[in-house]
Amino acid sequence: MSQKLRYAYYPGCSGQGTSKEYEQSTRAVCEALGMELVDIPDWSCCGSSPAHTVDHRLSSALSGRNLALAERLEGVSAILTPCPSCLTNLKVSAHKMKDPEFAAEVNALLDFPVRNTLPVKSILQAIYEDVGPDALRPKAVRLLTGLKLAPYYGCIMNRPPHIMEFDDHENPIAMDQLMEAIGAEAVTFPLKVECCGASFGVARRDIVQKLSGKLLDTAASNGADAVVTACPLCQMNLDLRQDQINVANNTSHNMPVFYYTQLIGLALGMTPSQVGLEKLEVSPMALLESLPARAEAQAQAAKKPASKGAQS
Amino acid sequence: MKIGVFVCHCGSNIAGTVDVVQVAEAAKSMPEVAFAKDTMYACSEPGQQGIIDAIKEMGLDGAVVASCTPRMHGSTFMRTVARAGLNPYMFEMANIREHVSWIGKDKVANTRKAIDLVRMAVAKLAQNKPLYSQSFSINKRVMIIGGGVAGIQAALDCADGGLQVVLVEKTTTIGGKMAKLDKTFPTVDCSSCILGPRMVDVAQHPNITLHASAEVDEVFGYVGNYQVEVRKKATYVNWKTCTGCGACMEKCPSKKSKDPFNELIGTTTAINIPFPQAIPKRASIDRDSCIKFKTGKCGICAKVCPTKAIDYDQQDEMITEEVGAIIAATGFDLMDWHVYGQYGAGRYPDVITSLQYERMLSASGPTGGHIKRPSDKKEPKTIVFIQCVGSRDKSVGRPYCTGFCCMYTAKQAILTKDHIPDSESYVFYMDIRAPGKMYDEFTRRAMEEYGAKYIRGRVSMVYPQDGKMIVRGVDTLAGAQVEVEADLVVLAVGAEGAAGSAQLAEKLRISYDSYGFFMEGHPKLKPVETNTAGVYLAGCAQGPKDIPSSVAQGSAAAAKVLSLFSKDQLQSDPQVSKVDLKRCVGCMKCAITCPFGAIKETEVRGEIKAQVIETICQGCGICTSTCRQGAIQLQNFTDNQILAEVNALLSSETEEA
Amino acid sequence: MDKELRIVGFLCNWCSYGGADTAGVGRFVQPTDLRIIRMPCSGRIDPLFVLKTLIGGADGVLVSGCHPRDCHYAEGNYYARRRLEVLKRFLPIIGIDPGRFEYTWVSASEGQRWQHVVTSFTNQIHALGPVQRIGRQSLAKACSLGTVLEPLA
Amino acid sequence: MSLQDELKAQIVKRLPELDVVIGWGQGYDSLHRTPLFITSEADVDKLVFDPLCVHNLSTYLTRYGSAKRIGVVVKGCDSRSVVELLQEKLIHRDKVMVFGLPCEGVADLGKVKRALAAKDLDMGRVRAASFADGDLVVTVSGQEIRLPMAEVQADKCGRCRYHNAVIHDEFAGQPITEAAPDTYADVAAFEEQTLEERMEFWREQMERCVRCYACRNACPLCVCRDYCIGQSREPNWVSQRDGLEEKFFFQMIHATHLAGRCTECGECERACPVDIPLLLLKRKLGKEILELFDYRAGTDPDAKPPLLNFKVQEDTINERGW
Repeated sequence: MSQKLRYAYYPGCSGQGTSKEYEQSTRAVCEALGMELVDIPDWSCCGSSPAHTVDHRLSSALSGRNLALAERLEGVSAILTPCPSCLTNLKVSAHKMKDPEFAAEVNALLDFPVRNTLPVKSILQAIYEDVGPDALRPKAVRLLTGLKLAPYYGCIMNRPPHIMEFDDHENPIAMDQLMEAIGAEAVTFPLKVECCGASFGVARRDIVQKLSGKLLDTAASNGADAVVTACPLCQMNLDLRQDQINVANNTSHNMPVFYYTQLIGLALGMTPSQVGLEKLEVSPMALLESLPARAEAQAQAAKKPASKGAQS
Repeated sequence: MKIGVFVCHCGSNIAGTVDVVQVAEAAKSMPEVAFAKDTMYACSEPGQQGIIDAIKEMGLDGAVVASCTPRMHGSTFMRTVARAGLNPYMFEMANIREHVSWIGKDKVANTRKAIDLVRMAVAKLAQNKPLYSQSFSINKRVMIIGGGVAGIQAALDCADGGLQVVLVEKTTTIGGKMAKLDKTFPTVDCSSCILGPRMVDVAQHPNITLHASAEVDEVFGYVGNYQVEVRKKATYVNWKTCTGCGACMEKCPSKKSKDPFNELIGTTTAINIPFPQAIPKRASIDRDSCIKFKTGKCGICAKVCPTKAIDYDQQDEMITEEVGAIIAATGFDLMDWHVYGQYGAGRYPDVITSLQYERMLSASGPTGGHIKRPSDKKEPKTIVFIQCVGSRDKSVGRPYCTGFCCMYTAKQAILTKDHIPDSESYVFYMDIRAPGKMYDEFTRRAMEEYGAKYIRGRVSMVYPQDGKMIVRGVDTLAGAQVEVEADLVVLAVGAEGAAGSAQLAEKLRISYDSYGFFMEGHPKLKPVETNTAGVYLAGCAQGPKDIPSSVAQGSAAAAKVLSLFSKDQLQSDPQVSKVDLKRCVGCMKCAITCPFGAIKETEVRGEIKAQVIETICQGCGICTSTCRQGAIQLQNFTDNQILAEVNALLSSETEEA
Repeated sequence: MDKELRIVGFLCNWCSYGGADTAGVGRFVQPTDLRIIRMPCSGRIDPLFVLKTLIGGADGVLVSGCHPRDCHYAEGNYYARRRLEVLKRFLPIIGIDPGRFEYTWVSASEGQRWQHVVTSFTNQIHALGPVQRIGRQSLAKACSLGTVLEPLA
Repeated sequence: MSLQDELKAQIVKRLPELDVVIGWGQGYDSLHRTPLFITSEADVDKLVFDPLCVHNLSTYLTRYGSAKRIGVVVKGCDSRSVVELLQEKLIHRDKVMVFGLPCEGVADLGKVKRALAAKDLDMGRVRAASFADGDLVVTVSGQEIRLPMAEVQADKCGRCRYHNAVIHDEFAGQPITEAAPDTYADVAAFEEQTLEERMEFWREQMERCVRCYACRNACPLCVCRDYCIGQSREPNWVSQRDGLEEKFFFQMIHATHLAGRCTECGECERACPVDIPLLLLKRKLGKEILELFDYRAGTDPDAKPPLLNFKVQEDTINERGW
């Protein structure tokens, strides 16, 4: 990587509150990986989630304002955001503004127009494409060997595919490969892009309990110790509401739900508090402490001749 | 020149919106026109007789008929003119129906337009010259490409009709997709029991030469006289001495070779005969898995072969077959269903294709006719069939209906119940398409007698959980989401033109669509012809169809060839290019652009000149527009003829301001 | 509709001429300006036919052939596409609006598409108005100067 | 050894293998050169090479039939015509021997004439001409006038990418390394006019045309000669009437027949007795073909010319259609 990685950074509102640990670990990891994040000055709400259900033009203007601000930054190659909701809104606006007529309507609402010159990407996409698992692997000073993870991308990170233009929209693998690069194991997790119930958290808690419960059930039945996510809403539903889910579904999950940036941070040698692990509702500390022993056991098992075992 | 103009009323079809009398009147003052008249129905018997009488009485030497499209009655009137003693090419048509009267109601504008079109036709006719066909003899042999059921039928019909037949098959045995099927709908009779005897007939027919493990490399020539270069691919077994005893298969140590005949659900030996009824029953070696080829050591088959037929040094062999007609019956392949990420894109072993399932059902298949799911070889109890995987789905670029999947899915549901009486089958479908004799009754039986549960709706996702495949879909009739815990999922994958059909189409100079299906000459009236004379289609190569339709098309194509060969000589179309030797500078650019190889280099008094092979020339005129000297002119569409039309039109004024 | 303008179509016999027939059979009403010249193939169309027609006073020229990959003669429309694209880009240097010449692909089954093509092209030519002719205007100019010239054919 | 002497030595050496070598010789006055047809060693002495050698001698290559072996002396621009003729199989490599030269640019006698006229001098009265320090030095009406080459050089030389012969059997002198970019600025400038202005421009130009066909006869690629469709009745593309439309259409024939072949040597324009800027039409085609097909005629004898070729899916041509 000869050239400097420099991006416009759109933090999004969750990172200021409910997902502070995502924000914190994202910044720490990016810095460690040599990715310079330049905050978009005076950034404002992207419009997520309700704006576009009211008015497409105004919704695009909300995102458009941030796009236009980012375009004025010097030497940045893309606009990055950790949050899939923000990503969707920014990308949809940019996409719709490829239509000159629509762009003119939106630009009329803005102080200065969107030129649509910078690509919008998730932090995940930037780490995966601009750094990559191969470059990440040698940087890991503490491998998370023995940690079995269900990689959960959420429903909007990769969809609709013609707008998001990243990874396979049915079976994404970017996070799987990054987790494997830091020694963890990504278990088969068929519900990678299923809905967690997201914004029904307040209005229809029963739906969240059903959908998120299913995610936890499937993760557990596929042998995962923990879930790793890239979305503040997914993380909140699975982590914060895990007790509610257990009560409603008569289950007893005790499954930590990480942000992938937290795990990369740990692998890069950061302390638990540097990546905000204490903010997680389901504490991962016991699991993480058990890792060295698991790694040892795994190494022992590998020495023995391959044992028979049905693997579906 | 004395030209006659005949303006047709076509009842009120033309006369309703064109003043045909005025058109005829205007024609009288056009250059070279000696006679002009309107006529009620030019194409009717009295109409044609009127033209003939006028030509004879007035001593006309050319006729313009202003009526419908020349694509409709051009040849009719050419025959009329010929009956009057003129050369049929001393005739032009002005299309004042499809291009005038039917597309506008303004009679003044229409009449003006009709007059212009007549003026152009007259001007062109004044440049026409008599053209004469040539007779050429034909080679009454036919090549059939593809040895599936359609090709077999065509081969047998042609051979029974007394023709010499060359059957070229890509794989090492004929039989095609039908040979892979267990049973056939709607009779549920054994596929190989009805196909097998036909395959044997092919092998034994004195008029049929079979080239298996062979592909068409290049095609030269034209109707009646094709030269087809066939590549006989090396099998590393001398088929003249191989007896098909199978000793080599018994001893071959490489037993984990891919088995394409069994759709990769089983394995076979590196040297193998694909199935017991194969025709020709000859062994061949799969180079990629043969230990001898991979490591240089082994050679067991050579040791055990009683007739010493193994030949590791065998090379591809090129042979040239001369034939007068070609039937393309290359069939279909399943589309690549891995684009369906929601069905696992191939990640889940227990999601299989219908053709794989068919091999599982077959008693001669890799599981001996027992249904076993690939992951753990257990017998599945709940089987979900998903229809329209790659059919009627624009999102994967497959808007068309494959047509036979509804029927075979019903058949597979029935057979499943026969094999595993305590099993449950679910069929997710969009619509049941079962037109045909006993077809709808058959799907009803699957539901009513065999208890297959039909759910109308698409499947959104298939994923594994606790040893089951969870199939999530929608029941649009109940308006509910459904989830089925299945042991095995069978996808009814849609058909596309067989691999390599586009390349073959280009060699045959026929059109094909973006799915690899060959284009017929006319969707209704020429279903087995192509736009290339002497090339015919049969079976799924033309579009997906079931066995009865494939067989019918095989017979239809054979009938076309038999009728083509019923004459000893064919007449060439005289609308071919002609070289003016003194203008030609021998640059041969015409030959570069000719799509048919119809132009060759010749030497006239030490200078290179172009020469048109008239029987190969198809009359496109690309050469004419390539030649800067105007030295090569497409007859009946010469520069002067087209310029005459342009000049006639430009010299007439548009409407008065 | 304005005064009719002179629009000439060069159509391949197998696809577009058939498509125009299909439009007729379907009674798809079209403007009356267009006059069609039937060619065996779009590959037969020498760009000089188009230039001759435009310089000779046609207000618009429309060429239509089989869709790429569908040429009855396999390759004719591929050659046509290159020749006609070069021609279209050449026209501005001699002062002819490239919008006076279009080439497109219509199959024998696309009657409705043909109607659409004819209608849009005719509208496009009417928007451009009558063509300026290198010969005619100079004749007018010469006449205005009192020069006696033989009238043009 | 001077470049001219080196060239002469090469011709002397190869002449025994050849029926004729075409070079330049002294013309009817000191400013004009004329094609020289060398058949004996004695003729070699008459050979001249300097910036007044404007003719593209490859024009003569197609006039000898296929039996003769011909040598031809070419500048960079001329050599592209040889390549094009070879590519089109209008001449054969084993029958042609190419004596290649480096060329820094030739003089445009039209510019010389105007430059002298500006000083009230008549080019017809030039008695001596030579080159020194990048100037054309002429003696006219008793005065010595220095005209900087930069001012009287042909336009094509200022944008020349091919100073050295691109094909040769012998090469005299040292290759020139620099090459100018050709941005087709002349075409762009012309097209800043309105369509009406452009048509009016050609109207004025073509009115002067006398249909002498000098443009065609000077063109190395116009090989139809007696069978040019501009003069024939079969096919009868254009009548022999002396009208503007006919004159203009003849130029359309010439231009379109050179599409994808023209090497922009400019001989048509140079040969025109009434100074019609014919090269502009050809340059427009050259520009479009370069943009569409990334192709420059006369640079690769084995290339397949773009208009005799196609791609099933063209990269640069949109599927037009409404």
